Amino acid sequence: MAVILDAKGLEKSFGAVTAASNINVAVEQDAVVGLIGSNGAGKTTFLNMVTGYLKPTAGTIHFEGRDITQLAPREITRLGICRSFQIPQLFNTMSVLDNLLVGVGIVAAAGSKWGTRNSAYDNPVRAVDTMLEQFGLGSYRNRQAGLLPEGTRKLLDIAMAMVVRPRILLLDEPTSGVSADEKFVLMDMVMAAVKEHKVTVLFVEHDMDVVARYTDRVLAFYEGRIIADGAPAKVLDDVEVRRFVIGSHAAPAGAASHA
Amino acid sequence: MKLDRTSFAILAMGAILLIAGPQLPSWMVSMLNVSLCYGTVVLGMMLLMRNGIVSFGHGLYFCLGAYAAGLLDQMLKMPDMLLMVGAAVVVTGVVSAILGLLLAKYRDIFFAMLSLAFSMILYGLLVKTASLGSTDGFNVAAKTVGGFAVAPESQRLMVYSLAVVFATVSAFFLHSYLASHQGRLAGAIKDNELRVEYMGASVMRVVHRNYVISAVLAGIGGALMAVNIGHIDPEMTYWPQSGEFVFVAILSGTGSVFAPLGGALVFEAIRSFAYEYSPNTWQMVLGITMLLVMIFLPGGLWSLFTRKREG
Amino acid sequence: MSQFIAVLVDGIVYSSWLFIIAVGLTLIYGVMKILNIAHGSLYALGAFTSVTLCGLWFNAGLPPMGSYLMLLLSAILVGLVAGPVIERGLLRFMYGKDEVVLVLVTYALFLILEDLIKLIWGVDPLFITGPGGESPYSLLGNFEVAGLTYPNYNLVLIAVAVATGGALAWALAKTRSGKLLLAVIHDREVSAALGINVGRIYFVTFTIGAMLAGVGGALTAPTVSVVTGMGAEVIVLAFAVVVIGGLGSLPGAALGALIVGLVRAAAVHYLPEVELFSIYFVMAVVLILRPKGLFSGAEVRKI
Amino acid sequence: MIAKALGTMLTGIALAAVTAAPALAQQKTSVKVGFVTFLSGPASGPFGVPAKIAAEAIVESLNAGKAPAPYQIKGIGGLPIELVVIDEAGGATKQVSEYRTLVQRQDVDIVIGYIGSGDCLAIAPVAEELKKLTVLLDCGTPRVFEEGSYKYLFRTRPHATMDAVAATMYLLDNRPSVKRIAGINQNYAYGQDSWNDFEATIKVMKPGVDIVTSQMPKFGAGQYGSEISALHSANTDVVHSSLWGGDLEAFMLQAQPRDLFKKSVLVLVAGEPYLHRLPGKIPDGTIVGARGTNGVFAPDSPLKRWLVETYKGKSGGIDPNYPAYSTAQAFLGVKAAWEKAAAKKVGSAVPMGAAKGVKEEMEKAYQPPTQEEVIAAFEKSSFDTPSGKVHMTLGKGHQAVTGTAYGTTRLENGVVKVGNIKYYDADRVNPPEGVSSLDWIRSGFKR
Repeated sequence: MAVILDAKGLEKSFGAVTAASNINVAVEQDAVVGLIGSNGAGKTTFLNMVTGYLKPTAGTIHFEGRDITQLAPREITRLGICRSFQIPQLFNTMSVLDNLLVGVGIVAAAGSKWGTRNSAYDNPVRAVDTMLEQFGLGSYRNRQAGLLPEGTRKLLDIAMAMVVRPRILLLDEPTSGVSADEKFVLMDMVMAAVKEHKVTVLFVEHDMDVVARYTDRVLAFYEGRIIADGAPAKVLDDVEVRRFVIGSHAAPAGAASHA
Repeated sequence: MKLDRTSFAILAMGAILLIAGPQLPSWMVSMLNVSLCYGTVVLGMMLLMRNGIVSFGHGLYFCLGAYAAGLLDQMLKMPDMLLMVGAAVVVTGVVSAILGLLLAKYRDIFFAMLSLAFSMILYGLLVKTASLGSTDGFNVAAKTVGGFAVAPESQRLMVYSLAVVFATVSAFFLHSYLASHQGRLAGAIKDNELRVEYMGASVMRVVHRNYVISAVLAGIGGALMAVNIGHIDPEMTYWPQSGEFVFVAILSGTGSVFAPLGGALVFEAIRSFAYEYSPNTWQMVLGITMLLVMIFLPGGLWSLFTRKREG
Repeated sequence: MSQFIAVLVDGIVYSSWLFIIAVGLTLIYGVMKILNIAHGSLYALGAFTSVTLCGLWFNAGLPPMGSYLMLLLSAILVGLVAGPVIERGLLRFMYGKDEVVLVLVTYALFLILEDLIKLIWGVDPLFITGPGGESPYSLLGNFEVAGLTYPNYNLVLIAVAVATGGALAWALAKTRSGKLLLAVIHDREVSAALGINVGRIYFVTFTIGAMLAGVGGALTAPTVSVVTGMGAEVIVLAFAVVVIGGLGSLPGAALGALIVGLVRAAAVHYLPEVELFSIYFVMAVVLILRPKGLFSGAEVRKI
Repeated sequence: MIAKALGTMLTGIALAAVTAAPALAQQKTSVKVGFVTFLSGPASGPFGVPAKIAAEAIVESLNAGKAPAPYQIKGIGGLPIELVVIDEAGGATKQVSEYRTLVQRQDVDIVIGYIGSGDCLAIAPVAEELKKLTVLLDCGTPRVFEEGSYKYLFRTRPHATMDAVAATMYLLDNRPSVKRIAGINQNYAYGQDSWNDFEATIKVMKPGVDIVTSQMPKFGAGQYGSEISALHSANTDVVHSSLWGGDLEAFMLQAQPRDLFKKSVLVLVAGEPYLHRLPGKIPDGTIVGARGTNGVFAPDSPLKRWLVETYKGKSGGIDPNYPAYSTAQAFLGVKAAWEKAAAKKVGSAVPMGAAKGVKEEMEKAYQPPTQEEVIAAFEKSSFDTPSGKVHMTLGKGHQAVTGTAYGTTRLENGVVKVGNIKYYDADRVNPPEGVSSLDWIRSGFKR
């Protein structure tokens, strides 16, 4: 499999605080990668560096062989790396439909400049409706985004990343704030959409059940470093990971059995 | 292009105003004329407000448009109304394209304040320019339209008709613009700039474009006002003038392109009658009106109409 | 050299005056996020009130030195009457609205107060003068610097500016209410959640802010002729000062006042032609280089 | 919804149009005068409100027929005057709208007013377009009739050039040795013009003088500390100033304790109205003018006594200042022209024996004069006013000239008195017809 995203020697410090040090990750096409680690371990910092919100102090990030280290979020999005947010970033006064139509409009307006992908949306409204059904948002179509329940907000947030046709999708805690029984429903829908469009996924997650069930690779962060990298079963069973990352979390053995 | 109901209504309004012009009493034509000039500026304010941005210095472009028109008459001896509006478009377009590069990064009160500073610098420059009459300004007289001479007795009607045409075209254009992807994008920027950037659009570029459009609309309004009033002075870029545009924009609401035009007319009517019937306290009348609108109609006068629909 | 000293002295005197006017504006903005255009009217109100009170004082044949007390009393009156009336009667219904809408609310208030002042005091310029021509401006005598005579009243302005700034800085840093105030400035919602009575803090802040505007007006009154429209002239100047310094910042207001004061004095002495727009030019330059003014809070990370 | 909004708007317009349809022509029972003056803002105190008080006092007195000769006829031509007062604040743009309202909605017969020069310039072409007799009250700029030529527009007070010219003459007569000149004037058109005229005049009349500094504080600045230091450091013999209103008073309050005028003589071209307000603050020896022979410079006459008396009755005992005199000039000019036109009409309507139509002819002759007839009588007329005779000689008979005067102040028993008054004839201080003011000054006052 071809490497689609390649981060080498990433460092990030805020004054005296080191948020990331010597991060080396190569992600292959179509992989589903889970990022785990306690709060402040550097997962979101990594996501923010890949999407251009933060500029690394040192190191490089390549996407499909192209150096994107110094690009702005907008340019990175256009190339095909899109993301969702821990706190959903919606257009709160607009309808769910319009939230997604904004993205469709941006893609359509960009024309041939939309990375390497096809930017044509023959029928924007129908395309969005299809997507809404796929994400189970059909019944919320004309509701104001600001008034949606939290789980629905999360879904819409992810749908907004999907609507601009990513090659890589970065999800920041997709299931946080979502009730336990909804988590898997949400993740099933997201994964179905991702598989259909052949999108590579990296997601930050605290729920080890979710990690074990959906990923085929896990990166464990601790104090700005990656302390383990590999298949979920192996990483989740790692002693260091269990000590520093999972701690009193759910028993890893059961999780590993899913994989 | 498919026309929606609002587009038809705009064109109908333009046609009715054109036909009604000669029948209306002349003071009403004057009031409508001033309102249309104002309304055109406020259309631009509305576009900015859709982006979540308020300029406290739009007098800058109102004034630049007027001076572009005036100088065409004064220096180049080309008193043609269409050329004047054209000159205003060019000048305000160029200046706003340059200042917009800076301003597009600013938001909220800082956008308001930096635009205020720019408008006050223009004020200072014009006050220092004795050859343009300093604070007294100078008179502007337009004598032809597109090269055709206009008889003096029909000049008022011509000026009015031109204001109707330009306001209608501006409203029509702005409505189509807002109904398109661009309009939705403006609302999206107001709601969440971060997300817009993460959907791959340049917020800066959108804000810049909308700033230029709003500046050009203000310029058109300024040129029309110069021709209508027949006199221009630096007061047009002094801060109370800019404040008045914000005032009318808030009074109107941003719900529809009709709001700025209607709001400008309501404002002009209130102001004119307050001057007449309460010459010592007209400011108080305006202030109280404004407070009442902001307390009871937070969406501006336009919400009176949308409320009915919902109810 | 002597001209340079004159620039310094003129500049510092003018800066002190600016600071006294601007400090209430920046305080109110910092706490309540209201850029209060009506600050200009409160300033005018302070000036008009002090003309009336000093007039009564002089007419009663009381010792002229007491007129300073009347200036102080005017400022307190404006703060204690106009402040609560405006905050309780109008502003509290507006909290939570957009900043720009709040500016417009105060603009409406400004229009109303302008006419109100006109209705109470008329349109004739007024000034403070006793039966023998005494005025708080000249009572204290003069001092000389670089061959120029200055009234000692200018020293009063400097002293009041320093004292006001110092007192506010001390109160914010050292007192319990000051710390509560800082908490509200930092995050209104969290403060409310922590049980801080935000409404009360707003009430007190606005009253103090109004009082500071009143101090500005009362101290200006003896040096000028008090006339309708004086608030309008001052408010944009005060905006420039606080925007240059960084909205809501106390040291910012001080630095902004100093910059504007010195630039203006230098312009008057060396290049009178540019005086008119020197201030707005400085304001534009500062905003271009530092978009939120010289003293601005750090950007908060959003994601 | 939109259609509804549109409908509401247009119905409103149509309704207003119907109700506003002009009333059927009626017999004239009064002369409706639109009077525009500053009722708010910095110019209202010193200019606007005194003008309004004067207008109200004069109208009341004229309507009661109490004015002295030659103005004993009640009102204007026997018709009572009805005043409509409008605030001049808000800038030229608004004033043009308000002017249109006055003429078209209020249907006034005459508009008298405007103190701001910008407003005067802006109103001029509109008066012409609407064909409405309009008399400019107090604005100073010479540009109105130098840049344009009007039929319906008159200005019954002289423009400001003579203030500078006469000030220079007076200064050089009394202080022939001045070498260093400085100025402090507001940074707006009137302030700039005043200084430019003064500078040009003194350079012509006394070549070689040094212009040491020209301070141009912002209009309404209020704080003049730096300017006073700059003027002080400049070591000037003369400080020229056209400051007025609150700005002038603030400047005097701040300058006086700083000994600025120990070494420099102050020339206040428009200082007269403030003398009674600033006792002790105006240094002895200050040269003051009143923009014409107004106020203390007005020669004693029954008309002057009438103005002072009627004005004081309305102002609570305060003497009229020069804007009040300007107001009197405007009203009396119109009245004189109107009555002259009426008299001419009657005089020329000779009854032709018992021929048919005599009655009609006579009735027509006793109708009020038409606007065109008033204008014909107004052009190039001369009339008496409380400030002496006014001659409508410039601007093809539409722009007044008068003489002017300057004097020197001294404090006597707590009251500022003006002494050493010198009068300057209209011809000496005003440019001839067809020559712009600045050209006339630069040509060395050629006639």
